[in-house]
Amino acid sequence: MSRPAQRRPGYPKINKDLFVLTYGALVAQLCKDYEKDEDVNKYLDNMGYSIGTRLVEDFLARSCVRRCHSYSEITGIIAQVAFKMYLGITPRVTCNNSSRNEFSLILEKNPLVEFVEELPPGRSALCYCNLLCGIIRGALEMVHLDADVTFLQDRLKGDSVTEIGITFLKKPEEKKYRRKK
Amino acid sequence: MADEALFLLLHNEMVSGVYKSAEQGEVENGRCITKLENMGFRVGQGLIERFTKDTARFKDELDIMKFICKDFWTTVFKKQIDNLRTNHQGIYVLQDNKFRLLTQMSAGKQYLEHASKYLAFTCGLIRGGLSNLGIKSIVTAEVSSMPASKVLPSLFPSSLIPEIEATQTGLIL
Amino acid sequence: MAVCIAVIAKENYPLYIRSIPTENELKFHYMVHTSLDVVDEKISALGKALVDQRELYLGLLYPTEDHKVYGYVTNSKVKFVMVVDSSNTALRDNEIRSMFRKLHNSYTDVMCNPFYNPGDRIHSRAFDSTVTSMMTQVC
Amino acid sequence: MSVPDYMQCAEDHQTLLVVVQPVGIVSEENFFRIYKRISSVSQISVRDSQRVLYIRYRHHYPPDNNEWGDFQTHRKVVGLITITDCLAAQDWPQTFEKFHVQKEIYGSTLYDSRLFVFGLRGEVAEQPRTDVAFYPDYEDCGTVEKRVEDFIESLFIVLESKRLDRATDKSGDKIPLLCVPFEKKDFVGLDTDSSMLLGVKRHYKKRCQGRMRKHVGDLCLQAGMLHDSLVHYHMSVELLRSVNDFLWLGAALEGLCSASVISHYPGGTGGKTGGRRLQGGPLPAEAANRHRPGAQEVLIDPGALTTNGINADTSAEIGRAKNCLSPEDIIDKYKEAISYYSKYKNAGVIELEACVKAVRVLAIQKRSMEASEFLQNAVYINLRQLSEEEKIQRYSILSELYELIGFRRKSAFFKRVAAMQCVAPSIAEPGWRACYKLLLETLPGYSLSLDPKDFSKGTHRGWAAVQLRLLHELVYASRRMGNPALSVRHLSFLLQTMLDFLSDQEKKDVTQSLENYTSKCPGTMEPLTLPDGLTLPPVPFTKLPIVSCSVRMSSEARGAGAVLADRGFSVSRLDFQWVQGDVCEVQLMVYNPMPFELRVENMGLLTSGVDFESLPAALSLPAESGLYPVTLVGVPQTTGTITISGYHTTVFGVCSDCLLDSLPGVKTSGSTVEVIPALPRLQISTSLPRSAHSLQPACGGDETSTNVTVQLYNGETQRLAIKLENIGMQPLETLEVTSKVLTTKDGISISGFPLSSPFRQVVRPRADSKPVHAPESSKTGDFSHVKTLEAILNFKYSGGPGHVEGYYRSISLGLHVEVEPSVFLTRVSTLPATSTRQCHLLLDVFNSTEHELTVSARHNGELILHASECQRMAIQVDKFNFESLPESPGEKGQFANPRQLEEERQEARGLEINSKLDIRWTILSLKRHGEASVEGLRSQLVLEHLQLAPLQWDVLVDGQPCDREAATACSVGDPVRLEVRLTNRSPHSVGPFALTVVPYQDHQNGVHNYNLCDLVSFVGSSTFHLEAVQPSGQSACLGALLFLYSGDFFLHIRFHEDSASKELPPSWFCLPSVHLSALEARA
Repeated sequence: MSRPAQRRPGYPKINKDLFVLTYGALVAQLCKDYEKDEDVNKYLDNMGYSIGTRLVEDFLARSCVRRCHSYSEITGIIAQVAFKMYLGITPRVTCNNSSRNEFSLILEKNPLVEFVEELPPGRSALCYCNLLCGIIRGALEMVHLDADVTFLQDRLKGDSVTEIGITFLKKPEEKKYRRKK
Repeated sequence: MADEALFLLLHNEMVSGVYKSAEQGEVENGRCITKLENMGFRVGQGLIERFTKDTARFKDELDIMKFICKDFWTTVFKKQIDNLRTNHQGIYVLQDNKFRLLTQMSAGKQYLEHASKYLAFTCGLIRGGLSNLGIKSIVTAEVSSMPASKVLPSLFPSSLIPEIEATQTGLIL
Repeated sequence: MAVCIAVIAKENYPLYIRSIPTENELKFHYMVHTSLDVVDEKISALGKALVDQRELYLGLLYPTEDHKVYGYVTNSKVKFVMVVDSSNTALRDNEIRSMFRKLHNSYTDVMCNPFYNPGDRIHSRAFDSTVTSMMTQVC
Repeated sequence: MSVPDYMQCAEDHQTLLVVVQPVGIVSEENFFRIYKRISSVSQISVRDSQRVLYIRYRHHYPPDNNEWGDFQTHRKVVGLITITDCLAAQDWPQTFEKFHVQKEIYGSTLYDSRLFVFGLRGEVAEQPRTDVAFYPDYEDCGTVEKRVEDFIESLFIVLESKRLDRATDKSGDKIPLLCVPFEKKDFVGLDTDSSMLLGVKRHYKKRCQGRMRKHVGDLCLQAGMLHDSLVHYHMSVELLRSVNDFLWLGAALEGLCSASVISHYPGGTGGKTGGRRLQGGPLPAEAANRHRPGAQEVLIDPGALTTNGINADTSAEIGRAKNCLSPEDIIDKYKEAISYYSKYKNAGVIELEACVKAVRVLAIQKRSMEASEFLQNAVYINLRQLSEEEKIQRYSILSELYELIGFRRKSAFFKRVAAMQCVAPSIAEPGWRACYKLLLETLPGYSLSLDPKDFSKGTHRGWAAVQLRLLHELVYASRRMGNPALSVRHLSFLLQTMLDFLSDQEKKDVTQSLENYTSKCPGTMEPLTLPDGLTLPPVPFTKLPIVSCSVRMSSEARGAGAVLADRGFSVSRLDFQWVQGDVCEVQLMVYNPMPFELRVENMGLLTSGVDFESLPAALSLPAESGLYPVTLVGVPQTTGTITISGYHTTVFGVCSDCLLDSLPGVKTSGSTVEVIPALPRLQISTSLPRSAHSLQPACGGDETSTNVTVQLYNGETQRLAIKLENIGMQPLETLEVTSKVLTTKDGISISGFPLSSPFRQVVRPRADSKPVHAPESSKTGDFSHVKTLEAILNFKYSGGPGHVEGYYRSISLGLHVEVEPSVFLTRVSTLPATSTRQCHLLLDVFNSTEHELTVSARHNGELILHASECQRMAIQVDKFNFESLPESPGEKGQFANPRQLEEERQEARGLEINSKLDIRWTILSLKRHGEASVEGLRSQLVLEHLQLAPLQWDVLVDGQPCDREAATACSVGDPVRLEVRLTNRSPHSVGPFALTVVPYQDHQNGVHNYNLCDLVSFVGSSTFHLEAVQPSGQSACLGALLFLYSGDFFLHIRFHEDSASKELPPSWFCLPSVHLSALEARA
């Protein structure tokens, strides 16, 4: 897909609205296709996953991040570099446990939901941005890091912020792998 | 500004996703195309609403088509349509020699039959935009078999004739 | 400050209409409805021959004893109609113009809401508040 | 000048005004007959010139308007024609007198007048007079038109003379000052000769000249001299402008406009058909009602305002009189004129009319925006207090004018105002009809159609609030009109189409009033046709209740089972049919959108194709009910294909026929079903209670109409009586019973009931056959496990006409059996009995129930077993011989499947043993009993012992068979005959055998004494020889021996070790031991 050969310097941008609206249209369509919110969420997560598995190449090719030594470092890169690069935002990172393998990305603003005022009636369980979880999960997996990625909080569900939780499944010492998106 | 790579991947996933779900269920290709086309349509409606917010009222159809080729295309794909032609009978042919949603597809024969999948969304995009500007149209796209040169799309605002059947028009520069 | 604000679909039916509750709502419905004749006239080809201004803002549509009715049309042929008290002299054309702009921006966001079906009545908190702000605070 | 003439148009400026009036009593009919004929003479071309005169006729004209005649001469009444009935000559004088009085009214301005007298004959009528025309009656008055023409000629002469002496007025300094009424007082006593400053004088003079010029312009225009008039107007504009004589300046400008319009738009702006080019002028009828005052005037024939036949093409006018204004100028001048008029309160009507004229011109120029501005202005001109009629007229004209310039909404708005005006409280008798009619005319303006079909698709998009109001007004107006049917129709429509926009309260109110109306006049499905031809289509309540999702049709009422078609029907047809004479049903899912309970009466099916007796249902749905199934039933009376097109309801007293294909929520559009000839109908009942327990899905397709569930102990027998009752009208002619056993959870599958003769089965299906098989499941070894069996009995039957056509019905009975374990034989062993024909069976019996049970075998005592107790019971049994079964191992090879063969053999043996042993169990506490199975006996070993050897040996002493404990007695000294018999039951010949008889004595201490040569002696040899014996052959050998002393003796018969004997199993050579007691013979 994204073969470095095709990358022109000054990585091309497209109109943000195009991206946001397209994603919106996609979710809306899925809501038409699937009655259960769970199914929509799953679909988005899977979709994100396969995007992530490809996006990571692009990311590694473009961001010359050096090897990471800790999960917190990785999460940091996801937040500061990856999110900035692809969504133009930098979420806040918090670590949630002592074993330092559970982290949260806290999104004060989220371009994906720019035009979404509220979840449509009867769709209270919909994770509108679930694509993101899939992307992160997929990307991490490509660098041999298994992780659970889920939404812990969601503005659309009435929470004050939107929070993505990342839980790395292997012990830190086991993983010798380097950088990743 | 969003990054292109992400959008391209999303678009590809939408296409393959629609076709995957098609395997379990509505098999006919047509339905999938329509689904993509509809999503594009909705996006087109939204985009055109935004992009025409500050422009003056359009004089006529040609005025609108020019807008689509210049401003609209530039804002969406960061480049102008390379060539616009019309028979002044309501048929317009827009040509993009480096269509973004196809450039990362490897050139060659085998992608040709897939091309339609990857154009459906954009056809919808244009149709949606036009319809929001009050022009009912049929938009079809075609890809010339020559590598790296894509033609997109022939479209038919039904201004003079209510509904014009789609004819494939491909030109290569 | 406006006493009534309406959004009219391309096909000339109301997508949104709100007036200051204290006043007789129906009256404004009639007022906006009839104003569409003028809007149509102004944006029709004939109308253009008359006034060749291609601004989205259509200016004063018509005055009534105690109100002024202004119009605005988007490129998507959606019309905004605003009724103000003719007593309210503070409002110059430019204020009206900018109010319409605000309205247009807000409407655009509604259009971009993936869960909104174009052509349906507008139920949007954001849009409501925009309208409210125009109906209350004197601009 | 107070009464505006809204119909005025620019052309009217060139007309001469003639009033036609009756004197005395003239019937309206007669008057208008004449009036029409008169007004048909609307233009006259003047002798020897191209000039044309135009006449405007009025039958009413307010004199004070006349007073403005100098201001605009077309307002001046210059001619009067009076029409009168005069039957008797003596009445003539005062009739003529009346005529003169009448003339007085307009006297000041009249050029000439005429009197048309009808009915008078005799010499009075003979006298030739110019001013009077006599006609015998209204039929016979052919010369009316001619008379009118002459009259107009005379008017023209006067007009022409006036024009000339005004135009060529050389006494320039002595020009009178023309005034409008309200000016008069200003100039009273103004000395125009002396004592006036020069400036003032010149000023005054100019004013006089200007006004006069303007006046002459008017005259020229009327006299058909357009170009001259233009010149005069221009000059007067010059003059008047210089002296700021605004009112008259306005008039001059307007004159200019009128003249220009006339030259530009020969077709006319008033939309009066024809215009100059056509002869004949205004259509009489139109002319008549255009000028009839009062409320009727409201209802203007829209045709009067159409702009057809008008070409705005100005190119033709180029090069026309240079003084003529361009189309643009015309409008500017009108604006200017109006602005001047507006300075004078008293000129309101002039201003208003000017606006109207301008609008008509603009309409032709297609300049709607400016036109609307003129109208806007006209709206705000307030004249003196208008009468209600005038208001109505004014609003409707505004409406018409807005229509004219394409502002349909604005037009509708004013029309509605006019409508409301018709019934204003201040009006003595409100014109509800006019009001209703006007309201109807506003419908297009509010893009509202009264056909519910236009609302069927999706949610209604429109100006709900406004439309709602309009509908409410229609409802009210039609009610006040005294047309309840109409108001019901409108209200139904409102409810049906505007439901989504009604608040809960409104819903309540609307339905409330609807019920009030319908209580007097129920709503129908008939289209209503209004007097003016408009037709209101019926409004079926497809939303009360809302029918959603698909329509399910079931084949018919419970119990009777599905219909089957024999031979030759496609599966889809087979799907299901309806049966003539049966109750058939259709199920709809409905819900109630109302915030209160909805009562639906008389809800039934709409069908076609077959006589169908619908049995309507009444239901009441709770507020905002969810989906709610409704079953509509009916009975097809004939056969054929029936189409269910929809359903009918009565809600709030409104009857509705709702067609399925018009319902958005329903996919099926009218379904068709085959109705087949009548069939018998069986009802099934069984000796066992029905059970709710339905069979597991395994039974799939054929839904069982009845189910029975039985719990049985392994080995127990249950009889089930099934009663089939024909509850139909038709005789039962055939009945077929089939059975299907469903594989059970335990994988026990039973190869079907052996059902042969259906009827026998109906009487007694072998329900008991199942437990027989059930034990197979005990192979699983788990005793406590409960097995279930399921089976379906299917009864396919027919009769009556349906049978003739080859239709069948089927009804089925589901059997569900739960088999609980009873007793098991945990171990089985055998002991040889004394007789070689018998042996002892030792059975370890286990009671796997929770109850005490007794076990008994044939001629054995009972054995009592407590719950899950195991005991041994011994049974003596005669050995079996399983003849039929091939024995020798050698032969097995030639059987296709030895194991299977063995199975069968086991099976058979099991059954035989069962029946022989007949081991039964009884649970007294439950009064249940059954057979115990002898699974255990199937082991090869046991069988060995249980079966008779194929070689049957019998030993007879003196002919007595001895196979007993008891010794056979014989007497010492006598020879004892000994016979050994062999019966060969094996399939092969056996022998020959040699055997030796060895006598011995048993000392009961384990010592056998064989040395008996001096006690026993043989008669002949002690060795016997037997010939070979064919299968099932017999042979015997005889010998004798002699006892020398008394005592107990035993005979041991030994076989010689030779080939013949060796190859056979030893168990074949078991001979009974012979016991003899020799006794001293008594003397």
